[in-house]
Amino acid sequence: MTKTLIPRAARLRGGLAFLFLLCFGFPLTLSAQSQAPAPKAESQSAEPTARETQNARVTALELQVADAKSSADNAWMLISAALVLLMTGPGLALFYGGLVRKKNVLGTMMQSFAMMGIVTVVWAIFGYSLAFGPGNAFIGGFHHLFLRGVGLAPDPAYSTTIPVETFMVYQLMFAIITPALITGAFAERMKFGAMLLFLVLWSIFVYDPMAHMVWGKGGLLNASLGGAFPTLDFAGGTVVHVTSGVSALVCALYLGKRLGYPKIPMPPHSVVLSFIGACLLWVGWFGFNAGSALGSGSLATSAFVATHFGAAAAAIGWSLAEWIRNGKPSALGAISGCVAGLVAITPAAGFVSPMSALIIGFIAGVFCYWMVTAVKSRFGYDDSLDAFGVHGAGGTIGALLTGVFASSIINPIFKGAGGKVFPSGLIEGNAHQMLNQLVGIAIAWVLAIVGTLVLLFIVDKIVGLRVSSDHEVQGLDLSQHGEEGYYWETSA
Amino acid sequence: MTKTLIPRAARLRGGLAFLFLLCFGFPLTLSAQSQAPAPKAESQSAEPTARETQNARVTALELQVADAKSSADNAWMLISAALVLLMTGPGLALFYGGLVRKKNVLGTMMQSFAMMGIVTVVWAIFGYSLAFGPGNAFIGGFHHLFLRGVGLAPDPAYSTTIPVETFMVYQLMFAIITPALITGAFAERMKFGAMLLFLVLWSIFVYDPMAHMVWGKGGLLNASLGGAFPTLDFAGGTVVHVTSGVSALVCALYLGKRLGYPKIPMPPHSVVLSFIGACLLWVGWFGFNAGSALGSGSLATSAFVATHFGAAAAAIGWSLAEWIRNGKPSALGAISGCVAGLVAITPAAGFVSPMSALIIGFIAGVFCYWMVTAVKSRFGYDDSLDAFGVHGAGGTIGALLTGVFASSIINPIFKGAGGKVFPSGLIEGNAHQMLNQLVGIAIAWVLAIVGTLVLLFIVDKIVGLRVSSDHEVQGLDLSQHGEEGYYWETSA
Amino acid sequence: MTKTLIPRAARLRGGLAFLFLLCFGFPLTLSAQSQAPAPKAESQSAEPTARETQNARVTALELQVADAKSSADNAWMLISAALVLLMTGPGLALFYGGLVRKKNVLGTMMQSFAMMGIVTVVWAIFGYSLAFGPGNAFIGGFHHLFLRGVGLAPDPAYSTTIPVETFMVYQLMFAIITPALITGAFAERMKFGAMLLFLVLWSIFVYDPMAHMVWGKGGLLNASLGGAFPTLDFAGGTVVHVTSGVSALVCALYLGKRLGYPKIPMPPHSVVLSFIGACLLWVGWFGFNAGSALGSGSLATSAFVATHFGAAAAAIGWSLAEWIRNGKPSALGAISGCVAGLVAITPAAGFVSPMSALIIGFIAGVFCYWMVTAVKSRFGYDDSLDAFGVHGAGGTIGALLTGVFASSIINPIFKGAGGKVFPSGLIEGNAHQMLNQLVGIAIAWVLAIVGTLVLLFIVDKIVGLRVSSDHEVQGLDLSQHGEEGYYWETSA
Amino acid sequence: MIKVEAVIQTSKLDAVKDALHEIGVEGMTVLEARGHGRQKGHTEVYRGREYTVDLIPKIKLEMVLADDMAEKAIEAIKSAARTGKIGDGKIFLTKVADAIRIRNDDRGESAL
Amino acid sequence: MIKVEAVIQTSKLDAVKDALHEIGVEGMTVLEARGHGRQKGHTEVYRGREYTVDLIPKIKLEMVLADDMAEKAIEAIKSAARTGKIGDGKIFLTKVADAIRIRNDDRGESAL
Amino acid sequence: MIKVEAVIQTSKLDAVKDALHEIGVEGMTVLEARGHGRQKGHTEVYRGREYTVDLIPKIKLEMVLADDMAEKAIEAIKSAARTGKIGDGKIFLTKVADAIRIRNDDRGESAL
Ligand SMILES: Nc1ncnc2c1ncn2[C@@H]1O[C@H](COP(=O)(O)OP(=O)(O)O)[C@@H](O)[C@H]1O
Ligand SMILES: Nc1ncnc2c1ncn2[C@@H]1O[C@H](COP(=O)(O)OP(=O)(O)O)[C@@H](O)[C@H]1O
Ligand SMILES: Nc1ncnc2c1ncn2[C@@H]1O[C@H](COP(=O)(O)OP(=O)(O)O)[C@@H](O)[C@H]1O
Repeated sequence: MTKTLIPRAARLRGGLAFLFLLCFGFPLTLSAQSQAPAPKAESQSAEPTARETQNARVTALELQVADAKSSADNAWMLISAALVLLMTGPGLALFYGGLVRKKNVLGTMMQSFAMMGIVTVVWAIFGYSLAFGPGNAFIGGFHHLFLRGVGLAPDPAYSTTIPVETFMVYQLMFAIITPALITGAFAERMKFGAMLLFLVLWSIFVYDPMAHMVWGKGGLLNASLGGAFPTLDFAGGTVVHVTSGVSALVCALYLGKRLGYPKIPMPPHSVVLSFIGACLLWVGWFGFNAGSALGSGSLATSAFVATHFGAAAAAIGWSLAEWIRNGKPSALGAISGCVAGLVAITPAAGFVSPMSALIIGFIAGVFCYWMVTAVKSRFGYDDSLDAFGVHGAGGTIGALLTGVFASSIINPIFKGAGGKVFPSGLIEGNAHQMLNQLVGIAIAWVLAIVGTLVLLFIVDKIVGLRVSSDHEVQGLDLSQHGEEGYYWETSA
Repeated sequence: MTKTLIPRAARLRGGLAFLFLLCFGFPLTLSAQSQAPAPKAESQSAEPTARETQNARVTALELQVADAKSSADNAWMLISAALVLLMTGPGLALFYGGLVRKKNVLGTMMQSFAMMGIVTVVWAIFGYSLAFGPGNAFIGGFHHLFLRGVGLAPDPAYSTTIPVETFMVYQLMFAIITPALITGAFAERMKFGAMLLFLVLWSIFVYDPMAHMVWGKGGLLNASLGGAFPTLDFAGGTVVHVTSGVSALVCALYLGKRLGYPKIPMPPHSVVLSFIGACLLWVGWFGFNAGSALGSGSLATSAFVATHFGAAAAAIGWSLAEWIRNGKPSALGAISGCVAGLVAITPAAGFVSPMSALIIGFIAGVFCYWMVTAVKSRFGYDDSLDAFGVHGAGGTIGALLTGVFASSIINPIFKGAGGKVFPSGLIEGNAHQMLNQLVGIAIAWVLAIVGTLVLLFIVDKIVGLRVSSDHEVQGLDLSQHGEEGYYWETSA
Repeated sequence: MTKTLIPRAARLRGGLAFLFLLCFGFPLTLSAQSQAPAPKAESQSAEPTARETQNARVTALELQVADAKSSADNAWMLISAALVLLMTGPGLALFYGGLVRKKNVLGTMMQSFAMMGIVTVVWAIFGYSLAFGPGNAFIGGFHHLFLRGVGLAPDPAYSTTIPVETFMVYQLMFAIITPALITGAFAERMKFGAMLLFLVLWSIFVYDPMAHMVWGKGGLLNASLGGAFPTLDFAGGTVVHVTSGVSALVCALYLGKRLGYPKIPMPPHSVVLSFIGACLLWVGWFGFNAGSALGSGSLATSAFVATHFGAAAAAIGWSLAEWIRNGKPSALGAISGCVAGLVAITPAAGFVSPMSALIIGFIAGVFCYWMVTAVKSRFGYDDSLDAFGVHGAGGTIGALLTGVFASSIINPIFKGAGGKVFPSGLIEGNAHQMLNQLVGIAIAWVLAIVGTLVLLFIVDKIVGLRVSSDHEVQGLDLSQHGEEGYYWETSA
Repeated sequence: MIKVEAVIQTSKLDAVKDALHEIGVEGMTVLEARGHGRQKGHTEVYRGREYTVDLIPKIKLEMVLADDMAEKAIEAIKSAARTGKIGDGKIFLTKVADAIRIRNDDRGESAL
Repeated sequence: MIKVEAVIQTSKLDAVKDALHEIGVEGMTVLEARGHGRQKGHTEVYRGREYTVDLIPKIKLEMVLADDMAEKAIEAIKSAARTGKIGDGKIFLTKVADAIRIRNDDRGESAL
Repeated sequence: MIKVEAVIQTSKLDAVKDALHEIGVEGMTVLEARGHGRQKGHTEVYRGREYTVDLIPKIKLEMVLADDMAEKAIEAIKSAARTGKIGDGKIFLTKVADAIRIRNDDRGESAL
């Protein structure tokens, strides 16, 4: 019923109106949630015999234990969700904002911030439903339109201990940061309106399907819910980083270079801001990876440790490479390295041992350094802030290495009859897994390339992608937002 | 006994001395805490029969379950307290600090930081006791002087699962940020000493009573502990935002405009700083609202989701309004919008559904935009950083909309005999609740106006409120603190 | 076996190679972790009688309760670990980075960031084993080389509820920040390479032994595991702050003054950055101190409250002193004060009452103010960012005051037969404890002085400590890292 | 043509700009500067270390004018920038040999 | 000797620098400036308050040259800095009495 | 009157200021500048992209003096600012037609 209501209304009133319409949608969502009372403790006892009393006590205890466990996991998941939001704002916004020229700092930060707003609304209306609702192997459906049925009881398909609403908002934070990562590719030259339209469409047509395939019920690549090609991706190496990174490359090629690139020097206007951003990304990433355990059990610990080790080793890897090649390790290099490591460990965290994490991180650090220096200048595309070089490349190598290092001891994901545990990764003897990883990666690449090309084409036709060259010279802050990032003049 | 000791000493030695005096106060507080051992697991078994053993095991389990649940909720409450502190420093300090002129950045940040110090000490000595100690319908008493009796056992009136000391420190973080919010109104022109004196008095005479009325035992407006006019205010729409916002307006009117306002342009010296601050406010607000569930059960999830949805929708609302009116959405507008939404959702979070949160947020975004633009310039007061326009206006509309959208399904707050659940808000059919909300809002407005006027008058007489015009031109950093925010000269 | 493998390889391939070698180490670590399955709930029932069923249910419950409790504590410990990392990056990096001149901002932040990378790797390979592995009274051994045996089961010596791997990564965050604190002493003049080498050696030869003595199994000063001289140090007053602070003084004296110090003015280039850093330190410190409860029970609450109270009182103490002496309280003073208070309360948190925390903090604030002003200028050493004046002095006085105020009611650490509780601190009548505190402090001072002198001498001989005077004039950012912190020119 | 260079209090920029507009002086270039002179500086204290700041933020205005405009401009600047306090600043006059407008090849007074 | 002062669009600094190199002008000093003239500024809006920014970021170049180099330099600057749009800026010429090189006691043209 | 413009190494500002005080030169205006000349710049690398920075931070001093003070000032600046390395900077002299003190109507040398 809502289903039919919405589109018509949308047609009738246009973009602004739909929010008010939610009024009508909202009673539905309530009745939905009413199906979902939180577990509560109770103790009935009618003229009890000793045994009955005890039965009652034990029954009460069982509910209370479930409640305690749920509270513990929920506490961790809520803080994890907050940490993942911290990654986008201010984390990523600062990381990117510091790398651009002064005249574009607000415009760049706004691109991340806008995702925090608009993706949230889309997710609430149908995005979550598309990604995690029941559907086919490629995409969910409209079952959870307006979050109908997304209440305070767990959805056993995803977790038996936390309210599915917690899961929904946690996943939302992923849906927010993924498109934001792309903005690094077309920095300093894209119209704000076009950026909005493109990224919203991208999150619907590229992110949601990919998330569904890898993590959704019945998803083609879902390793824990028996997908056809079980791809190991603990926290989003393919779903988040490959999709965004590859799409970033497509954007860089489609939009073309910034005026004067590479002739005019365009150094970061504040590596200090980027440094703050990178540190917040590191810290927030604990929520991103360890939170993906969907609870605060020991699996979260494994993922947490792997995340930290991967980041550290990658910072060292990138810095060493730079030190050897330029004679000096730079702060920008070190922070770029840690981000590369965090990207690469994302699919692996929760599957690999701490030592493997060190190796994966180190490889990723060196590899991404080579991508953003040698490879990028070799082909000469203007992936302005290296969204592809770090996220596309790092995500891809990370997904591959996950297949290599995944260990059934850390996470016995593949089980047979009677709980028999099968090997996870190549080193453990499951060579076949490499194939599945490749399938997952391939699908992510193809979906990202095709989806991005089509959407860019459409948006270009409708509103045009690039700002005028005058506006580009003037900077996004003034031309797109009518404000400036800094007022240092003493005359105020 | 301490009660009599303190004032005399204070009279004798003056401000500095009292801290040392605490030495005498402190044995008392110890003995107090001794009444409060944390729940511990034990297992006695003297030559047990099977049943006895089991009884023992079950009894042990019951203690352990309580302990586990307590640890879970306590973990969430401690991190929530940390998040709320993060809102003041650096969150609010940056949000406000970026909006002022360069010469006032430190002075502005200091105003927030000072609250982190001084309000803490006042709270420890008697503030908490006034707000949450036993007393009458309007204010608590001195029962918890020096935190006597505020130990590690729960206070069932507030929570059965977390140590009341956790509750105390969590509430302290609210007491810190509330006066800090006011500083936005008299930015760039108030003496540091006068500001200190005024805000300390304000927190005692305005905040503590209001907190007691809405949240304290026996409070007049307390909805969960049977107040006369049960006002729904989940996390402080009236207690925090209406009181601070309305007081801000009074301050702006009482102190008058900044030199040259509105003729001289006074653009923010760094929207970048404000952006960082706004993002940290958003993240910290999860602790503010979801933490107000006083545990990590599913109610926290409801509040968390509502908070995020409200912020997102409001950022969109404000930006759309700006886009339509100025042709450009600004970064400053987007971040101001999200703060407006967070303010408005504060009383509602934990009572409303996700969809309702989107609506409340969107309305608040548009409404506050209109307040800080149309209304403010219409009346021409210099609410320098829009503390009233955002917190006063947003808090008021939020408190009203809470009465409209509150849902007994999300939170069955009104219960009858035999646990029968009554409707919560207007839409559910509890029209009467609107009246209670109005009562709560009215009391907050009156208390804020009267209290602030009286206190400003007193402080003005004693030390004078405004800096000299020379000092105002020179800036607060130099005139009040003898330092500068930035040294960009290359000659160092 | 690994033990023999590593050194040879290292000899063969040098620094870079070892990471790849870990491949061989890693199967071992796996088998290690396999000994550590996380607690899981199960319920067997073969043709059950009523009693048997119940036995089964109770048994299942016991496992589930343990699991729930573990999840709760683990959630808190993981977030605490994240908070402690936040203290180093961006917290400390900003605090220090803002205090130096513009030309050294990146170089200074890099010194902290580098620790996040390199100390992590060292910790994983043998650092943790040296600090917390079995060994003698002074140092652990190589039992946990490559984190062998550091799995997902608890190590009862340290905690019965959280995976020891969580404990390992939490302690790692301490090992990261401690050397980073020293960098404040030799800011603006040390070679990056020399700094790396020195601090890595320092963390091995000074930090690891000290951590072992105070917190490690069988440590000489370990108060909870029956050390010979039980020193009360809840979260690292001696281990972290005395060692780093005293070493800082040695560094300042050994390296000598910065060019032109004290003649040329060297004001902080951005107190704003330092302000952000200080606030993040304050927030992160909750993880540092309350996390040291190794769980989220009521002890964590005690530590949390003490931490906050200590910081607040110290900010007031320092500001008052400054206000009286200079006629103006400064923002830099207030934030320096809060850090001093956090340092001083670190050993005491978890042992003292809230009121005692206020006193300790206030004393520390005034004392450290006196150290960095009167004392420092009296002796004229260039402890550039006051690493000694704040951490050395604050840590020492904090460790002493812990002996004075420690209360067995807050934390019954000294128990006799039949759980009889003995007094903890001086005020409770345990005068003897002052002696133990002095022993702990003395050992920390001696170890720091001797260790630092020897290591500085060695590193000086090998690579030289100071940058050339040309490089010092040019600044570390350009000379050591080939980049600049800010590009404000409009010509980009 | 004459170049008028004026060093003024930072807070007076807007007033001076307006005053110059009124007498028809449109073209000018503004520079951030720090000045030293009779005006005493102030002291700042960072962790007990005291610094005397004797370079005070000032605004420097440069405008090249037709000779007959100079005196008018001086009057306008003086009246707008004067507070009567030490530190109000100075005005310096220098002869300019020629002026060129980059946009088109205007030279001399027509280029102003 | 002649001092050539050029106020140009910020985005043209690199181009002008290169053009000057080609004709052999090496020494110059660059200043960040804000300019006012025929070129219209822009408006910025902060929370509904509208500001008209009529001081536009510019780059000011100063170079002291031997008399015979002046015209060449002017040509180089004009061609490199010209966009044809209002706001391209100006070039001013002033006579310089003497020049000294601090490093050694070179004076006059040999000091340039 | 003569205007003395000196471009010096940023690290020499304090020394030069003191030297000028000693010979009684109080009034001066200081500007942040970037310089280009014989002194080679340095290269910076950001993510593999190399930039050659050939505009080096300098301090520009301006002081208008009575004719007889000029030589003294030049000597003071030279001795204080000289390191002997390329990049020490330059001093330029220009005749000034008049000077006005904004605070009171002092004109000419009495306005300095
Ligand atoms: N001889 C000078 N040459 C260049 N600039 C000067 C000279 N004397 C003063 N100034 C500038 O004028 C400003 C004001 O001068 P000052 O002597 O402080 O006050 P007043 O102009 O009221 O006597 C100084 O800060 C400096 O920037
Ligand atoms: N009379 C003048 N004196 C000094 N600077 C000037 C003068 N006129 C213009 N300028 C500088 O030249 C810049 C460009 O001048 P403007 O009139 O805007 O464009 P155009 O030079 O194309 O006519 C101005 O921003 C200002 O910095
Ligand atoms: N012809 C010139 N006109 C204006 N400024 C100049 C000129 N030549 C040099 N400068 C300034 O003097 C500074 C030092 O000059 P440079 O040639 O590098 O070293 P040196 O003065 O020792 O020969 C330059 O950075 C520049 O700011």
